[in-house]
Amino acid sequence: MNPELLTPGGANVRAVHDAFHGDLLEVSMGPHHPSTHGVFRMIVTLDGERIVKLKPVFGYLHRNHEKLGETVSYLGSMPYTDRLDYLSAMTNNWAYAIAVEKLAGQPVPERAEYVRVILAELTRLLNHTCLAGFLMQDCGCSGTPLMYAFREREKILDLFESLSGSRMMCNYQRFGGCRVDPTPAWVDATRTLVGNYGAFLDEFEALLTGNEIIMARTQGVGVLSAALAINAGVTGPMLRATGVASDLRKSDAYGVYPRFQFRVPLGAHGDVYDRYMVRVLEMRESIRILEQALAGLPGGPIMDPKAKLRGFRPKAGEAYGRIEGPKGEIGFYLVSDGGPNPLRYRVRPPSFINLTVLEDMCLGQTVADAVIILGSVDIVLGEVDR
Amino acid sequence: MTYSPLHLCLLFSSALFCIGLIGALARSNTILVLLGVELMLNAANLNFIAFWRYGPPTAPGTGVIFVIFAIAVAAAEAAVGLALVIAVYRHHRSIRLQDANQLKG
Amino acid sequence: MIPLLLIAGLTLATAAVALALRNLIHSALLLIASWAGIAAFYLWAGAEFVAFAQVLVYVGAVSMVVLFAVLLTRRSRDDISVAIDSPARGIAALLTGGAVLGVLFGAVISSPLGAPAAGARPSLSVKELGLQLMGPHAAALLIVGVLLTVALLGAVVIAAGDRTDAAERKPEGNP
Amino acid sequence: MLGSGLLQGLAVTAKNFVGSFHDPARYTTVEYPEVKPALPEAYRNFPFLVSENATDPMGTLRCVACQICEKECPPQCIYIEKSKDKKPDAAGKPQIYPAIFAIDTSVCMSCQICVEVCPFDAIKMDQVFEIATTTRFEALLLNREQLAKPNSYYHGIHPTEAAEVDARLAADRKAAEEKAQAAAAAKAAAAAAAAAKAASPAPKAPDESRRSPQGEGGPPTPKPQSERGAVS
Amino acid sequence: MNAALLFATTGSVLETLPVTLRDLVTGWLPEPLRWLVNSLVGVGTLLAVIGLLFAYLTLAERKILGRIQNRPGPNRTPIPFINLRFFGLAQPFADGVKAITKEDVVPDGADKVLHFLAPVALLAFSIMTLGVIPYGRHLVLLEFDAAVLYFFAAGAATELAVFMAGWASRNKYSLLAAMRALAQLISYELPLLLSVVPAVMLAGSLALPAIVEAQGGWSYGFLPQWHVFTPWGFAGFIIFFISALAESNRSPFDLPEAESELIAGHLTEYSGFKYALFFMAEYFGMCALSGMGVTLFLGGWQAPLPFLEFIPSYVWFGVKLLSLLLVFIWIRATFPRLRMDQLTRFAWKFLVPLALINLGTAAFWSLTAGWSGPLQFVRWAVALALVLVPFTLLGRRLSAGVAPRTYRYAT
Repeated sequence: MNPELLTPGGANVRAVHDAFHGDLLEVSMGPHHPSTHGVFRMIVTLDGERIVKLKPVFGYLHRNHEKLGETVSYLGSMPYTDRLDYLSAMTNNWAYAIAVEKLAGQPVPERAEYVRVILAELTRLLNHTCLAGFLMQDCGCSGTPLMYAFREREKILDLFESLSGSRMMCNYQRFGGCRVDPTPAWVDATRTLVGNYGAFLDEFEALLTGNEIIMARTQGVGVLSAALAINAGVTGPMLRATGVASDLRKSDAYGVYPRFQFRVPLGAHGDVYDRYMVRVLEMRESIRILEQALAGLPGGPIMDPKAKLRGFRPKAGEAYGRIEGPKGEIGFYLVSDGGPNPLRYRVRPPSFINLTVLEDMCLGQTVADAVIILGSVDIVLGEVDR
Repeated sequence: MTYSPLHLCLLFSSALFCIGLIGALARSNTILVLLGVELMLNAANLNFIAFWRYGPPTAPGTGVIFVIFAIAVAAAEAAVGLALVIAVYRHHRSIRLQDANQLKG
Repeated sequence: MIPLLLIAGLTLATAAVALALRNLIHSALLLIASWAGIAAFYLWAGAEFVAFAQVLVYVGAVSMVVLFAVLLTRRSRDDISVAIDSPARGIAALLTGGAVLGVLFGAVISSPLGAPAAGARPSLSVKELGLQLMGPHAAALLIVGVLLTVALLGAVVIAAGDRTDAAERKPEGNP
Repeated sequence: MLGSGLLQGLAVTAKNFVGSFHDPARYTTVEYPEVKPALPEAYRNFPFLVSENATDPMGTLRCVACQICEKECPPQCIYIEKSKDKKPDAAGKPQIYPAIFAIDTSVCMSCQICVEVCPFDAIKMDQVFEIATTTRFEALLLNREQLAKPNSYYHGIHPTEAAEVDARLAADRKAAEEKAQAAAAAKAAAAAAAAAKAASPAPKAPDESRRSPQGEGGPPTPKPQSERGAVS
Repeated sequence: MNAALLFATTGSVLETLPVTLRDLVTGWLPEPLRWLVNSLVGVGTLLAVIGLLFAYLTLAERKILGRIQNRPGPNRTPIPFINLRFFGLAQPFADGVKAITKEDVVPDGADKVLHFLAPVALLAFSIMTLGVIPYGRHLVLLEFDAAVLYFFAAGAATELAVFMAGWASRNKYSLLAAMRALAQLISYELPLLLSVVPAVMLAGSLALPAIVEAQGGWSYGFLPQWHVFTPWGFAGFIIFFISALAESNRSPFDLPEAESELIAGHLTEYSGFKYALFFMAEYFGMCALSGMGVTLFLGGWQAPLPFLEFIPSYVWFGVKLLSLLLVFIWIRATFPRLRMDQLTRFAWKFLVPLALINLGTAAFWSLTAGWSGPLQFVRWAVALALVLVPFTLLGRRLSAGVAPRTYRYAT
């Protein structure tokens, strides 16, 4: 690897020049490429169209998130977590809230736990629907699956908006509960949405799942072995697609998840198709969870009455809170020295860690495959670069 | 003496033949040599058509049919020739004729 | 007569320039133009079918193979331009070519070709051509078919034969 | 058979094509500048300062420049300078007021934390979303006069929430008056001091509103200085 | 009876209307000049009609894509001066104005001559292919004996222009696209030609009007004798259509300009008017191939039912052409893109063998043309079997290892 290629500015010219010197073609895909899902860059070395080397370059969206978390109050970090994985603000909020609640020993009322489960599963629906749309866009669909996915996503976002006031940057969870109590009208709207979601998924799957072109494009492509996935710390649907039964909702049994009946779909091949299908099947399980949670939503306060908002200073100590986010294990590690700000604030971003196996999955595949493999990892650059 | 169009056609074809010949002889790049040979072949085809057009009327279409066969053979020749070029390149990492002077692998 | 002169001039010019150029891609594209010129000549001469066959085979197929070969056998972009390596070789080629040209021109000009029968433009419809091909020339047609198939297979075998070799080759880094 | 999945896909797209002409669920576009999307009541975008009276917004700001929001604001987009003097607020009580209150809306991320931490219900979330300007800096830095909007506007955009806030403020005021009266009575009748003490817990009665978790339900005496330094 | 006569007369008047109009305009000219002016008028009319078709095809494509994706598509561009929106019908002209006024950027390292020539050549070749298609009973611009050959000869050259564009841009994405374009052309030229051969075989001519004439008439009084309504014709049409998708670089074979992989492929370094020329050429190519498909398999300008013959032939041609173009768009809206190796494998291992077998089917069909009575059923059954069995077997081979999966659950 020519070190000059990594230097910004003029790097592309140099890369073009060098690439014509060997049999191998070095292509810098990104940071401005239609399908790198943001400002992500892959330096791909090609033999014909086969990838012999892939170097991911990221950090273009680095926002100092973790250091920032140490300079603002515990509450002040909450809106920033929205911006980590901006497709799943609600689960980010929840993971952060769990970490702080652990640190402060703050109990959460039952109603809030139920609302959190409902929102987390809605987020999972939203995220997986979008991901399927993006993935198909990477496969070369002219926007149709993406537009259908966005149509449904809008409905979930409308719910989020009418509850939290914002579509994506919800900033909804608080330490010891949730900020706003959902009204009965909101619960009814959610029930309607959940009731209709199965039909949407059926149509979506009719368009995609049995499509021969999609099967040919995705089956056997970007295979990730279970051993490598475990060693690399891959979590979430990507890990489950390799056949490893790992779901924090089952193993950690956080919140009120043990009260719900649901199954965890597992893949067998660890390829792109499995990753897509695991997500689709997870959405169907999410619908089951949502139906149960909406049916069993208890009354009572949404916030613990003793919870403090101003002057919140947890006692010195450390805590790691994690949940099963749509992309995998999203965790927050906090160290408190008793002050109003965390002494140390660290995020375990699932899509960043899942991204580390990108090269292993892409070697020997073609450029076209690299694009969909990246799509199947399900990254959000806000979370990768932090 | 007046020159008939046939003369012109024949001059055209001989000039084309010689250009092909010079190209094939002067260049050391295998692909260019092959292209020169193709040109020579085309020059020959020109003659067939010219004679078919202006020559004494014999069996109708003989010239045309000969050209069709010649084109088919030329296509085959081009395909095999260029496949050979690629094979040579794979082996010698070069398509200069001088580098492929050994009849062994 | 004027169309013929135009066609001949263009064809010869493109062919000559093509074989003199350093840039292989330009050479190939100019040669394609030259082949198209030959097709135009056929069209002028009234051999419609041959003209279209010429375009289809040369402009459509042979050109692709040539361009593919050029792209597949380049180690760098500079390889696209090739120098005429030895002047002696060039001069020798020019002399040989000039000699052949002189002989041919002499022969053509001195040959007493009778003027063509006025307006006797031989017409050959596609149908007649097809009947001739399938009739008296059926055997030749079959042989050409076999030849093409064999050539195709041979080309595939030759070009793909070194596959293992290529795979074993270590990917070279940038120089 | 090969192709059945493709045909199925074609059927789905055909269904959507036809559906987009008669089924509102399959034609979801809102043609924005002509048709404004219906905003839910909870929708929030950028804060504003609540003033009691539309005719004299600067005189009736609820804000007492306690600077809690300035300190808690995660992106630190609020800038407040306290006044040197005191002016009577809507209730007639002399209060410090913000001499400068500026929000840089190009930095603000509409997280609502300033609203949540405000003990005086003085800052609330607005619902603007057409705030495009032709300059990058000055036009997006909103000052006190641009930020102040009357309570009636607040009622217009968040009716439920505003009603709760008004009820709470009225209760607080009433309690404060009672407390003041009690205090006056206590002063008048020094012997009845014990009775005045008994009246004081009244404001701490459980508050039904969703802002109750903030701890103290009533307006605490602003003590910004004591909490300063947490952010710096 | 009277009504039928009226229809017939109006029909024939309408039928020859374009020719009559032309003769009205140019009839007074002396003979050699008249021929020239007639040709020019024909070319001009064709270019105007196809150009307008192109303009509104872009709009239609975007609107149909939009509707399929539950959105309206472009609908805002008003007609200038009167400011009337009218479904955005002025959109193509706004696009045109934009394309012309945009800066034309040529990369520094580009091969400037080829970079300029590529769009021009592409457009020229695409327009050339349009010349031979019989748009109506009396509307053929270029009457060649070997028109089919001419069409594919000119069509084959278009990919050369794509290669030129890709190579000249000196951009790695463009270069990859150029290679893809070449490989795609070599793979799909063959099934395209092979699928056409049966139609030529049955008509016994390479001239397109003769092929259309061969599809005239109705069997059983209602079933048009278009090739598409025979087993071999249907298979041939599908093969032709798939290959046409590939030849015109349309989804799902738009690999040279795969936007999710190669940015815009060979178009990456093109902007402004040159880009518009590429766009135009793509649509012209699409129209030409659709027109060819209509001519070869869908009966050309023939009416579908006997009593509809009073409608002029060019209208029928237009209707068929537009419906084929609609299918192009519909497919684009639905399918993802294939991968390069799958694309070539699909051509060589599926389309080419099928097209070859289809030749045999067509031969069988033409040999058994005399069969009647119950033998008709035998004829249909054998022909259908000859189409369906290889399709199923080859399809199974092709999709080996690719199947829907079942999933297990951890509880």
